[in-house]
Amino acid sequence: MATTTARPAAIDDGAAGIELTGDDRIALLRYMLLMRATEERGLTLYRQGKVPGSFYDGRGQEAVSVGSAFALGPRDRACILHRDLGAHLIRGVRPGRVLAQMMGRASGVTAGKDGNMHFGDRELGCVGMVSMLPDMALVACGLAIAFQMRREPRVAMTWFGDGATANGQCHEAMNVAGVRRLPVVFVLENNQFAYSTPNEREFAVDPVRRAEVYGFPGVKVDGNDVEAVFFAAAEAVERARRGGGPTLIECETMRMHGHGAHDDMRYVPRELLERWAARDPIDAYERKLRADGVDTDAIRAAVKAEVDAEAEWALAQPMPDPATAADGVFAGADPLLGDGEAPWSRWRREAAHA
Amino acid sequence: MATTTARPAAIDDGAAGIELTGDDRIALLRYMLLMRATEERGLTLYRQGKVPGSFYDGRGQEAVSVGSAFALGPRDRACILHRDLGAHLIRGVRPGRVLAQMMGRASGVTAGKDGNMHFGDRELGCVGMVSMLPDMALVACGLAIAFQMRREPRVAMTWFGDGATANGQCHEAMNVAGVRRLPVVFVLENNQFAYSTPNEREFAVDPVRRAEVYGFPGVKVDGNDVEAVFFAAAEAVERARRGGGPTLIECETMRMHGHGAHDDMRYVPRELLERWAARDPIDAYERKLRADGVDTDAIRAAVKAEVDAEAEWALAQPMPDPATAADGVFAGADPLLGDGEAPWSRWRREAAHA
Amino acid sequence: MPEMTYLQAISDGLREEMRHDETVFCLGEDIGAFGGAFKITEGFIDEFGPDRVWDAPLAENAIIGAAVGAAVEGMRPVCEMQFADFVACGFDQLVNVAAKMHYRQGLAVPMTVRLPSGGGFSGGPFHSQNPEAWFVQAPGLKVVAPSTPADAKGLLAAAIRDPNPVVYLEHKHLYRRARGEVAEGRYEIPLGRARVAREGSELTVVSYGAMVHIALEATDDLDGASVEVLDLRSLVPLDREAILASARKTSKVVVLHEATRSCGVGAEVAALIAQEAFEDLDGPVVRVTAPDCPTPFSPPLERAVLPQVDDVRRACLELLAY
Amino acid sequence: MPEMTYLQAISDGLREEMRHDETVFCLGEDIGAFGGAFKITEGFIDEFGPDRVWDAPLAENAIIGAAVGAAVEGMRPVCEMQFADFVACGFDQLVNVAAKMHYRQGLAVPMTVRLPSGGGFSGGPFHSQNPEAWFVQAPGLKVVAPSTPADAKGLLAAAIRDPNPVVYLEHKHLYRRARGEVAEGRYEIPLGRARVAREGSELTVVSYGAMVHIALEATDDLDGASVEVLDLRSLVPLDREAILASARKTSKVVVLHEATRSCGVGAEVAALIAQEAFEDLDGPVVRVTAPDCPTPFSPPLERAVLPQVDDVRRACLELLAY
Ligand SMILES: Cc1ncc(C[n+]2csc(CCOP(=O)(O)OP(=O)(O)O)c2C)c(N)n1
Ligand SMILES: Cc1ncc(C[n+]2csc(CCOP(=O)(O)OP(=O)(O)O)c2C)c(N)n1
Ligand SMILES: [Mg+2]
Ligand SMILES: [Mg+2]
Repeated sequence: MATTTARPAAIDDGAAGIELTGDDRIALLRYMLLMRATEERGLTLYRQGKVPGSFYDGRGQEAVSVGSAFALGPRDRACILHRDLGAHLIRGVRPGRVLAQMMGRASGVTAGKDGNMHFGDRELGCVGMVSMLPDMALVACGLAIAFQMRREPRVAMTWFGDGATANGQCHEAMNVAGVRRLPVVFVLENNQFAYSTPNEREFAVDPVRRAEVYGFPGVKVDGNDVEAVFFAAAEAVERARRGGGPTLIECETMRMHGHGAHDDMRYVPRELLERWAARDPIDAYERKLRADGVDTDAIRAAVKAEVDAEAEWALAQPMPDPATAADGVFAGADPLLGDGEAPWSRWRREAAHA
Repeated sequence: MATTTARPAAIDDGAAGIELTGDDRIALLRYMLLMRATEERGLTLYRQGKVPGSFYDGRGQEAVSVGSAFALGPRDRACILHRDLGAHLIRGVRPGRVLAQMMGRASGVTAGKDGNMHFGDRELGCVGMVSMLPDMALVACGLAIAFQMRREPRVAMTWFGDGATANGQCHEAMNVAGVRRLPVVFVLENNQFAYSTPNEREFAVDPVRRAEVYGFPGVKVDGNDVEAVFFAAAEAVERARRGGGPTLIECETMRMHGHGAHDDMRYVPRELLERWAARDPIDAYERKLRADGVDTDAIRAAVKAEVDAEAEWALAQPMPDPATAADGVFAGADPLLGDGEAPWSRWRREAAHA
Repeated sequence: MPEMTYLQAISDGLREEMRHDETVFCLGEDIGAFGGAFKITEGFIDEFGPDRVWDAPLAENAIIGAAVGAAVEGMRPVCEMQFADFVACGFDQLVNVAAKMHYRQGLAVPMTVRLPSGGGFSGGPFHSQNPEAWFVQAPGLKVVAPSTPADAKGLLAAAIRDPNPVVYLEHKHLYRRARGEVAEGRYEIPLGRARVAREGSELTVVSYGAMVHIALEATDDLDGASVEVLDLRSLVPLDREAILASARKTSKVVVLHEATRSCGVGAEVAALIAQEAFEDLDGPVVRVTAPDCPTPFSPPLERAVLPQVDDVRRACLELLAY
Repeated sequence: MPEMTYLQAISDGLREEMRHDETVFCLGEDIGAFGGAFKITEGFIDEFGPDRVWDAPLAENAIIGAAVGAAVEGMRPVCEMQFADFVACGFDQLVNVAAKMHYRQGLAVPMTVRLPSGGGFSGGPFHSQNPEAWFVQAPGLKVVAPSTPADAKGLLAAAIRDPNPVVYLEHKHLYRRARGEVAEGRYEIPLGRARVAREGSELTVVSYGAMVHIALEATDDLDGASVEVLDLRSLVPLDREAILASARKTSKVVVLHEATRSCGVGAEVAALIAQEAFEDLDGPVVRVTAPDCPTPFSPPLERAVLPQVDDVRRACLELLAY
């Protein structure tokens, strides 16, 4: 936490009593910066030939994963998408382990078994995504079923893209969640494209409207405004926690890089990219906090130093032992999911009161 | 056609100029009676041990398949559900072939390869359903894609149940149909149950409302009123034919028999059954036409005689030759779908004008 | 020990596990008020309530996907596919999500997927399939296929308690036809161990599921030949040692299953023997299976494709005479 | 004859068929403006328009199901799965709707499903699968897996013109690595005929797809032994005669594939030989395959599971010495 800098004012959502302290707001900026810096480093490593396979990032979408995951409590669970590094960082995954993961090192989150963003740290309450989209939406429903059956005030959050809304599993998940009023929050990241396919070839009507026909609220927020995303997510999470059922949050944003590093995005009108570039979520939030007196340069510097150190660590990690390649196909025991970090100040307050 | 009887008045939908002549109306009654009589005969044969496997029928739902399929033209295509014998009859499948199909005879529509209502007569423009629900909705979209690509004014109609609306393929079909504005008509037969599962465990909100979030009209009609179903279907079919895209028609009805003949329906409140029994679609329509002076007894007698003769024919058919059991796994040529019968008077008029 | 049908044994085993372990719950279509299409969960909803006996919507990916989520959260879900055939509709969640979870991220997925499978009663192409080989070819899943009531109960318990996703094939033809003594209370038949259904010395028939009974009947009196019948019980893990030991002992092997031939479990067993017990063979490894075609509906056609007692007899006699 | 890569040959074959037959059209994710994840349909949308090169939504059952519908209406759709792995998401339409259509009701389904498959480039568990055996075990589908540019083009043409649903496995590792002469214009390699990639007399390696190249490399200089390499090309129908003829000639067979072992195509080939060519064998039928595990991402792990030249060499030398 960048404590050396002046704190911005606390803010709340004006209604449900959901509050972000000054430190929370600094944390939001910091996580967005950390996500971007980690991904930029990953891209550099990829260009240096140190990342095998492909490379995917969430450039321009930092506010979505950071704003939404920040609303989660430690015992909540997350099924995180390939554009959502911020959510992993908030749960407590160190950037070095992410870089090691990208490079296929033994200390990566999946120890080289899987790559890219196809991971989740089970010790931090994350179930790593599979490539098939949006399969994790159903897994999140299953997590929520467990909470509901055990009468636990816990929530599952799952992210999916605009493209994934066309898939049958998206429907099955939202339908089941509606029928059972499951404590699950669906975060739809509408970044305008599914690979090269624009919204108008994916659906005829804005998918946020589907929520109403599944029987739960659907809200649309500016996905480049981290606080707007946070307040929408926090409201949804707390409603779910209280037994109020699911919510669909559509975050309107833009994928500022290609689908993967190999993709030159020639199918994206340049003008569209420029419009969104002017609305960069980090720049906007940085301006806001700077206006509140926060020394954002210091935060940037701290993030850079952290990522430098983490990258150094990651580069020093060994590749996995080939002899282990076929290990672990079957489980010998039942390792359970652990709890994640939960940097939102609310959880510290709750722990203090408990 | 029961021409001996007085004809009822012609009626139209009052708006789009869709008309049912007196003969059409008699035909609607006749097809409903034929469906019921054929299924009753099938059930008798089942109880006599002449139908192997299980037995499924559409008791109480006759108005849905008859009213909707009656709107199809000869070159339109149909993917017909297990409750929709009426649609097969309208396309021109003889009752005897249906009974032979149920009994697994060589002259059944699938020549014993498949059973029950899992059939479609390809020579009559039907693609037989598979058991997996609602897979045929996507096949119907594919038929419609062919029409659209070839700029043919033709329509595909597909039926599915309330239970099937929970399945991902239902979503994929309606989403694709909306995105491409396909000439497809989705007929949702809400018969209150999916096997033993009542509506409230299948969806939280009436699925007719989904149409709007896929970008096309959704209409709900009394599924026990054959003319109401017909007018809704005819309007949808003609809109699709003119390039106006898909329609979802929800027909509210009740499955008056068990899921299959083995099912005693103890999960259905008796009171619910009684309420719907009083609204039998055939009785209601018969009363209406009788009030118009139609000799419905004569129609009934003619239908009974027809089914008696058809059953006799079916019972005389041989079982298939075991030596052919593994034949036909692969096609050696490309037999195409043929055109179906289209008893609606409109088609005779059009043919006369052409 | 009480005598039970195969169906009762499955039901009993499931009930015992649910009574003993409250993390065990069932989900599937029509398993609640209706008790399941085959009545395996008859009465369960009264005993365990609608939360633990969930009448799920008609959506197999949802059923399997939800089970994965609940399983990684410490529950032990038991999914019922209404018929094995419908597992194709939940295939992706099973082979991509459940199967690869532990390998990729060390998370156990203690779930069971029950598949009422097999033909013989005019179920036709969509109610008769034997899809086990798909799952053998999807690393990360265990696959079992009991042939007797006692095994059905014990293997179900083992499947439920196993930390991995287990595909449990229960053959519909055995539901009410197979009867036998079944121990009361909880017990487990370990996954991965074949059972010698009959000892013999001149020829081995390797089989599993309903075909074990066909194997026994077909070889009961084979002109006095001593025929061993090996019931695999578990297809993953496969009891390689038991297969090879029997092949080495008798030197002649017939592999019998109801599923279609190409790339079926019989191919795997035959290939294993051809590689590992080659020296001990006194004749070709013979497969008796359904041909590569869907299961037809009409009784004479269905009989023609499903392996019959006579087909097995003929194959065994020929091999004995080899 | 021009030289082409495997990728160019597929693209060329598809373009030729589309030019010649206007019922042929493509559907899949990102195949239009983007030209497909691997650029097979690069430029197609300009030549054929968006109707015949349909950028479908992210929904594999929709892609395959729509293709079935269009096919029975007289079109010849060619579906692209973005990676073979995603076929699990369209599995039901493929194995239940497409595969069983003709058997059940005599309707031809002339469609092709292209599966960019295989590993070797750190694609990880979801971008490296070789799912062919699932489809061999789903009667009603034809399955092909070309290894050379010339075969890739000719088999694609044959697949498109065939009245049945054909699963066409194109190995990603070959896209830019395999080069060879490819005839201009339209031609067909008939489905169901294996190709002798190299004649030999002392041992046969049976393989298909990318592994054919490994087989050739591994046996190129095996202490002077004369090794036949049989490239199956087509897995359904399988060229049983060619397999048995080669096995009878050399008496020693190694079966090699990249897919996982249990119930893979190698099992089928080995079982076939063990049953039909038993008398001619001078040694066990040896399988060299990936172990039963997902394909890992990290290069040292991936190399450890995918069959390497050395693994094949070793297996061949051992069998030769048997
Ligand atoms: C079921 C499935 N089919 C195909 C793919 C291949 N694929 C990977 S990402 C992608 C586009 C995803 O678009 P979207 O859901 O909008 O997510 P985004 O990448 O834009 O965040 C596709 C088609 C996939 N991952 N899953
Ligand atoms: C994908 C799939 N899963 C399960 C089944 C088994 N099943 C057969 S009919 C049925 C209920 C169907 O309900 P609904 O869609 O309402 O149609 P209805 O029979 O009421 O006309 C079920 C679950 C099926 N046919 N398809
Ligand atoms: Mg997107
Ligand atoms: Mg229903």
